[in-house]
Amino acid sequence: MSEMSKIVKTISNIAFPLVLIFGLYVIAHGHLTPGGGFQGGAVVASACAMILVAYGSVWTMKKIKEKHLSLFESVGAIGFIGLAFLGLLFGLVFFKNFLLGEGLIFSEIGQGLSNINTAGVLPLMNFAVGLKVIAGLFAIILVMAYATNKLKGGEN
Amino acid sequence: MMSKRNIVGIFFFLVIALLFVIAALTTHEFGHPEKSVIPDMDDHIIDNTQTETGANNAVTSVVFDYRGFDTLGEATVLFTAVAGVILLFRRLKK
Amino acid sequence: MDFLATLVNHSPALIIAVPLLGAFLTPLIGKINGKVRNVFVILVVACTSFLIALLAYNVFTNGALSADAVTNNIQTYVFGAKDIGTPAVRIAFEVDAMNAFMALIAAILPLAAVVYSWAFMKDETGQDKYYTLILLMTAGMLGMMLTGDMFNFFVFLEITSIATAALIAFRIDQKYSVQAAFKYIVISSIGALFVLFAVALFYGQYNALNMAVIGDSIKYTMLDKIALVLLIASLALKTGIAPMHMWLPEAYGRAPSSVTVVIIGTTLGSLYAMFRMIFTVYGKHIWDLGKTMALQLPQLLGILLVALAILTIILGVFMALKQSDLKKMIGFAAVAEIGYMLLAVGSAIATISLNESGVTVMTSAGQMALKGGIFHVLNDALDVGLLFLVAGAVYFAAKETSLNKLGGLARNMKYTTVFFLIGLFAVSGLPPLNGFASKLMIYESTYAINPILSIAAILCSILLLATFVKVFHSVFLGPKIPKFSNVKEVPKSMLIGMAIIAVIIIFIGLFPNLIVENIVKPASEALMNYGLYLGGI
Amino acid sequence: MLEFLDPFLKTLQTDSGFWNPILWGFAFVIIFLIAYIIRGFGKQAYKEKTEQTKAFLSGNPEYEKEQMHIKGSNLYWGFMEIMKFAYDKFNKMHNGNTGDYVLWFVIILGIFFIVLGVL
Amino acid sequence: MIYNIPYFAVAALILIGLYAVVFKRNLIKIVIGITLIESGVNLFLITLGFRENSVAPIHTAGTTEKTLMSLPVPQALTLTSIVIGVAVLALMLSLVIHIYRHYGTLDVRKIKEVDE
Repeated sequence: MSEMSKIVKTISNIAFPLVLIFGLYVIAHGHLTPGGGFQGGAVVASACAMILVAYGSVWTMKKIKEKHLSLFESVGAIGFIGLAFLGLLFGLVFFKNFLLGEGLIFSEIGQGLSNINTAGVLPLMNFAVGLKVIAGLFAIILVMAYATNKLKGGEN
Repeated sequence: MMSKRNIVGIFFFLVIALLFVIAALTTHEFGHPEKSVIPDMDDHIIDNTQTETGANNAVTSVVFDYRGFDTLGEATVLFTAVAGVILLFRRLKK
Repeated sequence: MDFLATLVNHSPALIIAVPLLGAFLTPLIGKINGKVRNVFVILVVACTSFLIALLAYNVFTNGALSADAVTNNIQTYVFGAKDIGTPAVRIAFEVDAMNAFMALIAAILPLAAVVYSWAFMKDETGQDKYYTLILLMTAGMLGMMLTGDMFNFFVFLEITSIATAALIAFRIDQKYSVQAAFKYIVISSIGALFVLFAVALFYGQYNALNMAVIGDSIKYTMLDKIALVLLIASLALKTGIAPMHMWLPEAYGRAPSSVTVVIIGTTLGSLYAMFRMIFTVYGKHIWDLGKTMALQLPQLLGILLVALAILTIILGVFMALKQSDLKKMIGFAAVAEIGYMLLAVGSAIATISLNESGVTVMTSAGQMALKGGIFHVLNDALDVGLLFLVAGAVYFAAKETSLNKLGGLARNMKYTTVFFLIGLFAVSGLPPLNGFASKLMIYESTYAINPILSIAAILCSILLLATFVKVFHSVFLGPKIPKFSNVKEVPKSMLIGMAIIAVIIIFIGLFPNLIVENIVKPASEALMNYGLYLGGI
Repeated sequence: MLEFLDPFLKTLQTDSGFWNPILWGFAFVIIFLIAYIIRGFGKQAYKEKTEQTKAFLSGNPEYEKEQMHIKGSNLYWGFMEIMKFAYDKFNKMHNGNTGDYVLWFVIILGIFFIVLGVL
Repeated sequence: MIYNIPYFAVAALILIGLYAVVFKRNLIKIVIGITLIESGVNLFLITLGFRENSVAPIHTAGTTEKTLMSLPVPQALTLTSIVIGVAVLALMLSLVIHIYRHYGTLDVRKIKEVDE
């Protein structure tokens, strides 16, 4: 799709960091408040989609290629399954929540309105899934927008 | 005009509609699931989510700890979709 | 506790996790080099097959490798905790002989596929994503075959569907493959959504998602009847049982052959899931006739399944005889083969009845039919897989799959011709290959149950032979056609991929009793005594 | 010493018979030998590369290779003709319409519901 | 009876989606029908987990052991199912784009194989 007017670009420039911060907040507090990796990742991906709509797919494709995004997604997925494998290593069961009560990071038991340093590997998994969802959804949107743009241009 | 296909289709759609209506009528009352719950999985989760997983958010504890393997599959589904879309819009020439 | 026992204890999780990790790593490794990536993928699949072999050996021998993990031929694995508490909140894998049997099938096919792909996909672009999706298909198929959790089964079903649809459309410059992929994704997503609806019905009633727990506490209320209907119909849709089979020949025929071999495994996974739902989740009401059932559920169900099976066999064979495209023809033959399995198992279900002493039993003919059907699952996977690999070799060499244009390829492609002959003998049930043994069991038992079924099955098997004789004549025999005068034998890796399956076919054909006694009989017994599975959790 | 072969040599027993590929192979070899001996009694006057090996199409010249090869769709033509009544229905079933495929699913769902749920 | 109105909404959504898949001829409408079925199933899952006058299943300072919470498992299942639906939708739409490139139409009756 082609790029839009200057007003849209300016507004999206202003709104982009706010949406980004909110999405990262949702990811980071997934184990305390409503939300989590998927939801926050969807929020951030929608911010990236807003930039895509404002600036056009050609410009965005110049800035970032979809192969880099898929590499990011692979990293996120490897982090997620790697945490599960670490559970197999340390907790002797696949998907064991091995950080809980170990005295390391995120090791506290959540009680009442508790702080972020709880719930063992859950926040880490939230971050991994968040990275994965951001990269994945943005890659899907970017590739499809670019392809439809080429289709409208008539060159297959 | 009603072709034979449409008549047959409408008839069996009525049968399926009957199926779903019976399902809707015989499901437990909306808002009162306790009646028909035999092993109470959810109350166990709500009571023990803080002690077992340390998370205050029971949904997150289900998504990432109790049923974390489903979430792995879910992430895999998204990964699969991205790989498939990129495969479909690839360049054919080397 | 030594290393091997630990490996066996964790093998149910590793069988799924290793291909997934390999799939996530493949795009990174593909950055290095193509050859490195291919070797890596083959290693990953080989590791998976090795783990499956360990698990199956441990299950069939009831704990020869790690005794503490297995109790009466069932190995359970709980994710995230040592044991599944009460209530069963966590996801558990419960591997009995039937799961292990299906997993063995799923161990053979992807290995042959990836070895075959090395040369078959050499000139294509996007090989990183291709191998990634192959590994994801393998993981999803194995998950479908091993899982003991309803919702988890749905998730793996969707993984398999999406990866398969993306791979069917691999040749995006051919319009037929794209439209076949679209039909496949529509059909499979609808089937999966109805499966999810049935799972939600179970959850709303029993507040459980574990198959064993649901099967233990099932009461066969109206909602359970509806869930049974939805499960059987949608899984039959996914399996490609007539008259819902039309997507299958298009999907099989238009996908690259190395992909089709794996799609066969996923289809059989759906078939396995249907058997599991009927025999285990609804086992109480299939087997406890005397107490609960006013109307005889097994007879109704068996008659329905047998009717569908006969329709499937006839439609598949007749349409296969008519086709003019090689791969679509083999696809219709695959439909007919699925019909044979369903015929055997449906007639086995229909023979469940009360004997004079008031105990529910399956007659000996029914047990033989069940054994034959389960044995035929293995044979069908191998035979049709080999035929599709041969068809892919023909396409690779001649760039043509239309039976009206091909001819005289046997003069240049000797090994391929030999492999095709092996597949022909096996799939049409000629002695001495494996298809004959299973079809013999099916014919005998169905003849004892109802002669008409057996006669129809035998006649359709003869037509199947005629179909493949037509293929053999019009592709491999005949004079040397100038257009194909300079085709060459396919590269080594494709021959190795075909040889892997052919050797297993010949082995099973020469020693059928070995397989039936050691693998098939435990699997059928695992289906029949549902109590062990329900007691596993 | 060879007892490890025992599971390999067991015979597959079915209800009304048995199936053993090894025995079948022996029988096949014997029958093949008999057939080969009978073939030896055949006509001795056959010579390679003489007129009697040429194709004789009632004096007409021989066709080219493409025409001599029978195309796949020409095989079983009579069977197709006899079964035309069935093939017409089948071809109507196999129109590539996605909606029809899903409609067949709906029909099967309804039939299963009528038989299993209502009855 | 009056309590089961949400389930009737579920049935209506699924039937409308199935109707769109079977009787509509535009591929985009077929895709919309599948997403309708999927949202119906998700609605069914999420309605199964609702308890009357309950709060979200999150332990905060205000909640005690007595606080009635809605069931957490259906919400997790619905989350998974939604993400799966997004993936299926993305793949289906990209396939529709390719079909339009090849056939030049979205009429489902023309999207078929003609065996030569």
